[in-house]
Amino acid sequence: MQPAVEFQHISKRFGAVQANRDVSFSIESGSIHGVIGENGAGKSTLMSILYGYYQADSGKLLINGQEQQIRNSHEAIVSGIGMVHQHFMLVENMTVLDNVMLGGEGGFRLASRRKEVEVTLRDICKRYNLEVDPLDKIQDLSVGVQQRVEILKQIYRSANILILDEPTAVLTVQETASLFEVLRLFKEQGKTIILITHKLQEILEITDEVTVMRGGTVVGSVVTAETNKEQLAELMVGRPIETQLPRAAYAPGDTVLDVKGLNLVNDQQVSLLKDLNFNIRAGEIVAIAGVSGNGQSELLEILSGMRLPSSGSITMQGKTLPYAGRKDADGLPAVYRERGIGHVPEDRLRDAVVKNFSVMMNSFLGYQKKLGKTFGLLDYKQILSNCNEMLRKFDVRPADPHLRIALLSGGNQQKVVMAREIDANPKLMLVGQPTRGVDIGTIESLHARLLAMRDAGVAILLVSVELEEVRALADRILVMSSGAITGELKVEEFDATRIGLLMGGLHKH
Amino acid sequence: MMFDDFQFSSILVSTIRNAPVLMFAAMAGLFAERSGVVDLALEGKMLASAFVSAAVAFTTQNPWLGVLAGVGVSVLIALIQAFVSITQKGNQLVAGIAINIALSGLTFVLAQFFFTQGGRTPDLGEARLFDIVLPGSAAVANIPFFGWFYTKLLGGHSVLVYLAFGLIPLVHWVLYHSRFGLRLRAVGENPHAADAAGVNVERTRFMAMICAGVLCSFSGAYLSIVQSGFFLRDMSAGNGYLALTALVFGNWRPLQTALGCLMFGFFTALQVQIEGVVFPVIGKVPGSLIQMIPYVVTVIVLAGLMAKSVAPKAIGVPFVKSR
Amino acid sequence: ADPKVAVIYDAGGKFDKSFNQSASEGADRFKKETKINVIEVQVASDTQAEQMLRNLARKNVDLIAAIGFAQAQAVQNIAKEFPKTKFVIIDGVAKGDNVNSVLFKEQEGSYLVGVAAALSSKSKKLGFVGGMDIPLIRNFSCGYTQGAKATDSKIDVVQNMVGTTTAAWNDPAKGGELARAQMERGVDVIFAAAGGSGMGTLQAIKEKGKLGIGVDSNQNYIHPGNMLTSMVKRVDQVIYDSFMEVKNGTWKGGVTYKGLKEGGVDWALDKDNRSVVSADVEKRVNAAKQDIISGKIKVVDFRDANKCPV
Amino acid sequence: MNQADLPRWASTFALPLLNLLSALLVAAGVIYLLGENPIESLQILVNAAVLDPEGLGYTLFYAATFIFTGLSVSVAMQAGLFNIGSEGQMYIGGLGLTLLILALDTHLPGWILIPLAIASSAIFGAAWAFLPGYLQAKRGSHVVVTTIMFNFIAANLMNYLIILMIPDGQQNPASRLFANSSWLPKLNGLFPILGETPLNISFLLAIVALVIYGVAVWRTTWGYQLRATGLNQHAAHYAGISIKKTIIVTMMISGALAGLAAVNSVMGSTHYLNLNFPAGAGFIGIAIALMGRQHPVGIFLSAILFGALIQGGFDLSLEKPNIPPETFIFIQGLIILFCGAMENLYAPALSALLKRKEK
Ligand SMILES: Nc1ncnc2c1ncn2[C@@H]1O[C@H](COP(=O)(O)OP(=O)(O)OP(=O)(O)O)[C@@H](O)[C@H]1O
Ligand SMILES: Nc1ncnc2c1ncn2[C@@H]1O[C@H](COP(=O)(O)OP(=O)(O)OP(=O)(O)O)[C@@H](O)[C@H]1O
Ligand SMILES: [Mg+2]
Ligand SMILES: [Mg+2]
Repeated sequence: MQPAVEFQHISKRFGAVQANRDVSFSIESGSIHGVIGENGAGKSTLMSILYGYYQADSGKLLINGQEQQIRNSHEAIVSGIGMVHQHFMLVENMTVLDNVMLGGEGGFRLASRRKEVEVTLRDICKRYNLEVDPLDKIQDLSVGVQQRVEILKQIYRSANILILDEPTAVLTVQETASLFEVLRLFKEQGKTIILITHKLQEILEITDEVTVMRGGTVVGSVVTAETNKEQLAELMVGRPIETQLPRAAYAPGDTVLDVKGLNLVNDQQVSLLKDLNFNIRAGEIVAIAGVSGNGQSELLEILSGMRLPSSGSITMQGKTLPYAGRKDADGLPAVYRERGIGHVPEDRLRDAVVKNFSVMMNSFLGYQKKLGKTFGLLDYKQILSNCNEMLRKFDVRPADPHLRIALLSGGNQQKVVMAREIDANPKLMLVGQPTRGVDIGTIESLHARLLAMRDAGVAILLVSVELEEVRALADRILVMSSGAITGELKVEEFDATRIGLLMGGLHKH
Repeated sequence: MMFDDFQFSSILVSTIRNAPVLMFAAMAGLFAERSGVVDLALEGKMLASAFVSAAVAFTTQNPWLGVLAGVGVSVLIALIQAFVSITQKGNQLVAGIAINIALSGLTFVLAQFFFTQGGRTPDLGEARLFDIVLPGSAAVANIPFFGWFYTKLLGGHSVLVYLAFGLIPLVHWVLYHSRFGLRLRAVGENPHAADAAGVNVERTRFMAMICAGVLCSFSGAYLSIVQSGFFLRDMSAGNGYLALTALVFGNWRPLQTALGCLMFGFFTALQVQIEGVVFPVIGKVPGSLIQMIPYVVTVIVLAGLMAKSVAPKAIGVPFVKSR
Repeated sequence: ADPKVAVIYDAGGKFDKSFNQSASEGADRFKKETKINVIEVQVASDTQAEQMLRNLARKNVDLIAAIGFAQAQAVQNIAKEFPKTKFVIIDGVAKGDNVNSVLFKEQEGSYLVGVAAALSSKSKKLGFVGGMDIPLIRNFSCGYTQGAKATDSKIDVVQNMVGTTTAAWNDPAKGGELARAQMERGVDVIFAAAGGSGMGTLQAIKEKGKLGIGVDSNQNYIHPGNMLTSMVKRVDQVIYDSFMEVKNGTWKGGVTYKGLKEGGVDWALDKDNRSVVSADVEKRVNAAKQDIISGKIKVVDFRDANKCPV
Repeated sequence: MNQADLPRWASTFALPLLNLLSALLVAAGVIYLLGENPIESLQILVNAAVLDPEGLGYTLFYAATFIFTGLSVSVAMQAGLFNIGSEGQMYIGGLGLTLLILALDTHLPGWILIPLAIASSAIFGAAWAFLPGYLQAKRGSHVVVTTIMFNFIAANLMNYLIILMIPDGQQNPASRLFANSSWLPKLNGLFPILGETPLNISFLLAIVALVIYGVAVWRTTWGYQLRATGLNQHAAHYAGISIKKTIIVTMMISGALAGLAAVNSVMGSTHYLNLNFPAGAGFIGIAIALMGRQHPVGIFLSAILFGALIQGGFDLSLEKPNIPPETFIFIQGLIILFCGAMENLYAPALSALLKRKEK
C-alpha cells in the first residue's frame, strides 16, 4: 500500500536556525505514527510544512503517492489534512459551532447552515463519545474541552490525515485515555494519524511506528513494537536518561509557608478556592495534584501575589503576607518576591517572559529592582555575565543572550525562567507545570534542579497535572478538586488509583 | 401650541441630520477594526471622497456620479492603506495618520489646481442630492405631532440618511450572520486560528478594508454633496476621529456604535440649542464651555458606565506566520 | 521708480471668503490698474509672520500690508527693526510711526444689516452664525443685535458659534447645521460671519428659502434671491488705497478707524438682492446709516468693554 | 525576506534613505504636475532649510518643538499607550507658563522666572494628562479616546480663557506681551551666523531631554519596567511592576514633555500666548515618534526633517507661487507613510541584491 504521507529531503531555515535539514521519511496509510524529539528538534516546523503553514526551502511532499504543493491551510484541508496545533487554534469569543464552521461555512448565509451543522455536531459527539455543547463559547471551556473541540473540527471536516502536535500536554490521564479511544476509532476507519508527544509512554501505548528527530534531522524510524522507552530516550537525547534521580533523605526543617482558611470567590460569586489549610516546610516538595481548572492556578496566583484572595491568612516564616486593605493585586508580586518567594508560572509565555525582550533582558524580570547599579544606571556588563552564567548552567540552546526569547523553543524558555528564579535564592519556590511541553532530556535536568533546591532547604510548592512528575519529585501530595483539598498523602503511599479518585472529588478525608 | 415649536423636536431632527457622517465612518471603522486593522485613516478617506464627490458632481452636474467617484477614490485609498498595513505589515497607526496628513494637503492642492477657489469646489447648485419628500407630506403637514413626525422626522432627508440608518441592521447581519462576517471576526480576533481553519487572513482583511472604503466614502459624500453643497479644505473637521471614538464607545458592535454616533449627534444638536440660553442661577454659559459638552459627556460615559470596552484581540497587529 | 509692495495673508489664506480674500481683491485691483507687481504670501503662525516680515523688509519692500490681528505684534517688532519700511496692519494695532493700523467699525455695518434683518423678518426671530468666539466676531453680532433691537424691541436674536479652533472657519457642515437648527426654531434671517463655514450657513438658508446676510465682501451673488444683503468690510479698498498712497507719496502712519463715514463698512445693495429689499427697508436702513454718520445713533463697540449693551 | 537578514548599515541607513527618496519621488511627480520643476524646487527647499544659515536656524527652531512632542508621544508608546493628546497637553502647558509669567514677570528676574515658567508648563501639561492616565489605569477607559476628547476640551477651555486675557484695546485673542525678563536667551548670541532667528535655548533643552529620555528608558530600572509594561502587561504584573502606577506616571511624563513643547514658541518666539499656538505640533509629534521608532536619534532626525520641511516649504511657496504651502502637508504625509509604515518595502529587493553580490 502507498504511504499516506512521504517527506522527501525537506529543509527549512529560519534566519540562523536550520529547523529542518534534509528530512525524509514516510507514514503508512491507516497507521498511527509517532514523532518525537527534543525541544527545538523541528517537529512542529515539519508538521507546519505539511499543513501549508510554512513552505519548505527545498524538498518534496508526497500525499498518497502524489507530489503535492501545499501553499496554505486551505489547500491542506482540501487535500484531506487536518491539524490540531500545539497551541489551540480557536477563536475564543465565538461558539464551538462557529469555530467548527469557520473556513467551511458552505454558503454566504450562515443562519440556515448553523442549524444543520449543530445537528451534525451533536451526532458526532454522541458517536465519538465527546462531551461538547456546540453552543458554548470557547472562552468558557476548560482546556480539555477545547481540545475536544479541535478534534471535533477535524471529524466534522472528515480529515483523512490528522496531525496532532502535543495534544496531551495539557490533558489529564482520563482525558488522554478518551482521546486515544477516539484515535483508535479513527484508525479503524482507515485514517492516518501523526502524533507528536514528549511522553514516551504514550508513544508505546498507541503508535505503530515512531520517527525520532534531533537538531532538525531524522535520527531514526522504528516500529513501536520493537522498541522500548530507554532506547527511544537515548535516540532522542543522544545519551541515556536517568529515570530515578538521586535525592537526600526527607528531613524537613521549619515551616516556611502556612496557609489558613484561604478562600477565593470570583466576580460571578463562584467559589474557586474553599477553605484551604496547609503548610510547607523548608527542604520539602509539596505537590498539588489535580485536574487542571480545579483551583491550582488561582492558588499559585494568590501565593505569588498576582491575585488577592477573598479571605484567609498566608504566613511566610512566621510573618503574615500582606494583602488586606488592597483593592487589587497591582504591584503586589514585588512585595511577595521581597519576602523570598520565587515563582515559575504555569503559562510561561503569557506571564513569565516578555517575548520581545532578549533572553538577557528576561533574565532579571521580576528582580529588576535588585540589580546592582552604577550611578543609578543598569550595569549591562554585569547583567550579561550573569545571564551567560545562567545559560551555561542550565544548558540553554542556543546560548545567545541577545536572541529574542520568543525564538527559543518552549523548553529552552522554561530553562531561562527556572534559571532566573533559582538564581534569586528564594525561600519558597512556587512551580506551576514546570515541564509542560518539555522534552525528556530537559525534564531530567529541570527535575534535578528542583531536587537540588529541596536538598538545599528551599520549600517548594509544585503544581502539576503529570502524576509521573508528582511521584518523581514530591515529598507530600495534596490533591485538589473543585477548589478544595480532597486528600493528602506521603509519596511512599503513592497510589495512582486513589489519587485519581480524589481528583474526581470522590473521597473526602 | 404646535409641536413644531417645541425645541426638543428640532433637536431630534437635527440629531438625525448630524449622525450619518459619523455613522458611515464608524461603520467603516467597524469593518476595518473587526478584521484587525486599526483604521485611523477614516478622516483622510472622508476628506478625499468629499472632494472627489463634489468635484465630479460639479463637473458632470450629476450627484450620483459624484457619489460613485467618491466610492472609487475612497476604496483606492483603503487599498493603499491595506497594502501598507496588511501586505507590507507596516505600522497601521502610522499608515493611518500619514494618509490623513497627506490627504489634508493633497485635496487642497488639487482643488486649488482645478478650481482655483482657494481649495474649494464651486457650489454644486442643482447637482446636490435632493431631500426625499414622503408621499402625502403636503396633506398631513398640518396635523399636530403626526405632521411633524411624518414630514420632518421620517421624511425630508437625503437618501444617504436613510442609507445610514439602513446600514445598522445590514452591518449587524453581515457581521454576525454571514460567512464573510464570521471570517472577518475570526481574523480580527485570532488570525492564526482563522488561518489554520483555511481562511485566507490577508484576503479577508483586504475585503474588510474595501468595505471600509465604500462606507467611508458615503460619509465624505454626505459632507460635501448633502450637507454643504461644496467641498472645502479640511471639512471633515475631526469627524473621523469622533467616529473612532463612537466605535470604541460602542465596543466595536454595530448597534451600540450607531447609538454612540446618535449620542454625538444629539449633543451637538443640544449644544446648538442651549448656546445663549440664560439658565437660572448660573446665567448664560459661555459658548466655548457649552461646546465642551459632548466631549465631557463622552469621557464621563466611558469612565463610568462602560468602563471596559474590549477591542478585537488582534487589532493593530500585522499577521505574521511566526513566533 | 515703481514702489515694491507686498501683502501677507494670515493662516486663513488668500481665499478664506473673509478679510484675506477681500485684501487680495484690493491687491488685484491695484495690480491691474497700475501694472505694478504685488508680492503675495501666506503665513501659518505668528513666528512665520515675523520671519516673513523681516524677509520682505530686507528685500527693501516699500510697503508691507499684514492682514489680520494675529500679525499685529510681529508688525510692531519688525517696524521697530526697519524704521524705513512702511507697514499696514489690518484689524490690529501696532505701535510705530511707520505703521498704519487700520481698524474697522464692524459694529456700524452690522447695525445696518440688523435693521434690514429686523424689518424683513416675519417671525421676528433673527439668527447669527459666527466662526469662532473671539471679540472681533462678537462685535459683528453685537452691532447686528443693536440694530435689530433698535428697530423692534421684541425681536429675538439667536446666536451660535461654529467652534473653538481654527477648524471652525472651515466647517461648512456645522455652519449649515447651525442654520438649520436656528430655522427650525423659527429664525428666518441669518447673518453668517464664519468664513468658509458661513458658506454652509448660506447654503442651508437657500434650501429653506429663508434670508441670509453675507459678510466681509459683497456675497449677494452667492444665492441671489435668498441674500438679504451683505455687511461689507472694505479691506480691499484699504489695501488699494494704501498701495496707491505709497505710489503717490502720500502715505501716512497712525491709527485709522474705518466706519460708515469713512466708507470702511457698509451694507450691500445690488441687482442680486434688489428684489428682496423693499423700498421701505431700503429707506429705513439708509436713514439709520445717515444717523450713525451724523452721530445721532451711537453704536457700541463690543471690544470697548467686552460687553454688549443688548 | 525580513530586516533581520540585512546588515546593520542597510537596515538603519539604506532602507530609510530609499524610502525617503521614494516619498520625494512621488512628491516630485505632484510638483511636476503643478507645473514646476521638481529639481529646482528641491534645490530651493534644501537651500532655504539647511544651507542658508538663517534658514537652518528656523529649521532647528521648529525642530525643538517637535522633539518635545515627539518625546511626549514616544514615552507613552514605550508603555503601550497611544497618547493622541499631546496637542492639548502642549496647549495647557502654554497656559501654565503664561499664568506664571503674567503673575510674576514684573517682580522676578529672568534667572528665577524662566526656570519657574518652564516648570509650570511641565506641571500643567502633566496635570492635563493625569486624568486620561488615571481613567486608563483605574477604569480601563481607552486612552486614545480620552486624549482625543481632552484635546477638544483643552481647545474649548483655552478659547474661553484666552479671551479673558486679552489686554484692553487689543483685538488679537492673545495675552499681553510678556516682560523681557521671561524671554528665553537666543542662540544667535552664541552663533551669530544663524542670524535673526528665534532659535533659543529650548533647543538645547530639547537635546538634553532626548539624552535623558534615552538613558531613562534603556538604562534605568524605571525604563525597563516601562517597556515591560508596554510589551506584556501580564508579565509586568508578574514581575511586580505596578501597572496602574506606571500608566499614570508615564502619561504624566508624556504630558509634561508635551507641556514643555510650549516653551519654545511661547517663551522663545512670540512672547505671548495666542489661540492655537500649538498649530498641530502635537500631531506631528505622533508622526515623529512613529517615524523615529521612539529612539532618541530617530526622534531627533525626524524632528529636523519636519522642521526643514516647514521652513523650506515656506520659502519655496514664496518663490514658486504655483506650489501652495499645503503641498508640503501632502509631502509630510508621504514621508511618514514611506518611512514610518513601509520600512520593509525595499528589504526583499535589497537583501536579494546583497546576496547576489556575495556569490
Ligand atoms: N518562525 C520561526 N522563526 C524563527 N525560528 C523558528 C521559528 N519557528 C521555529 N523556529 C526555530 O526552529 C527550531 C525548530 O522549532 P520547532 O518548533 O519545529 O521545534 P519542536 O520540535 O516543535 O519543539 P517543541 O518540542 O519545543 O515543540 C527551533 O530552534 C525554533 O527556535
Ligand atoms: N481562504 C479564504 N479566505 C477568505 N475568503 C475566502 C477563502 N476562500 C474562499 N473565500 C471566499 O469565500 C467565497 C467562496 O469561496 P470558496 O467556495 O472557495 O469557499 P469555501 O470555503 O469552499 O466555502 P463553501 O463552503 O461555500 O464552498 C468567495 O467569496 C471567496 O472570496
Ligand atoms: Mg513543537
Ligand atoms: Mg467551495
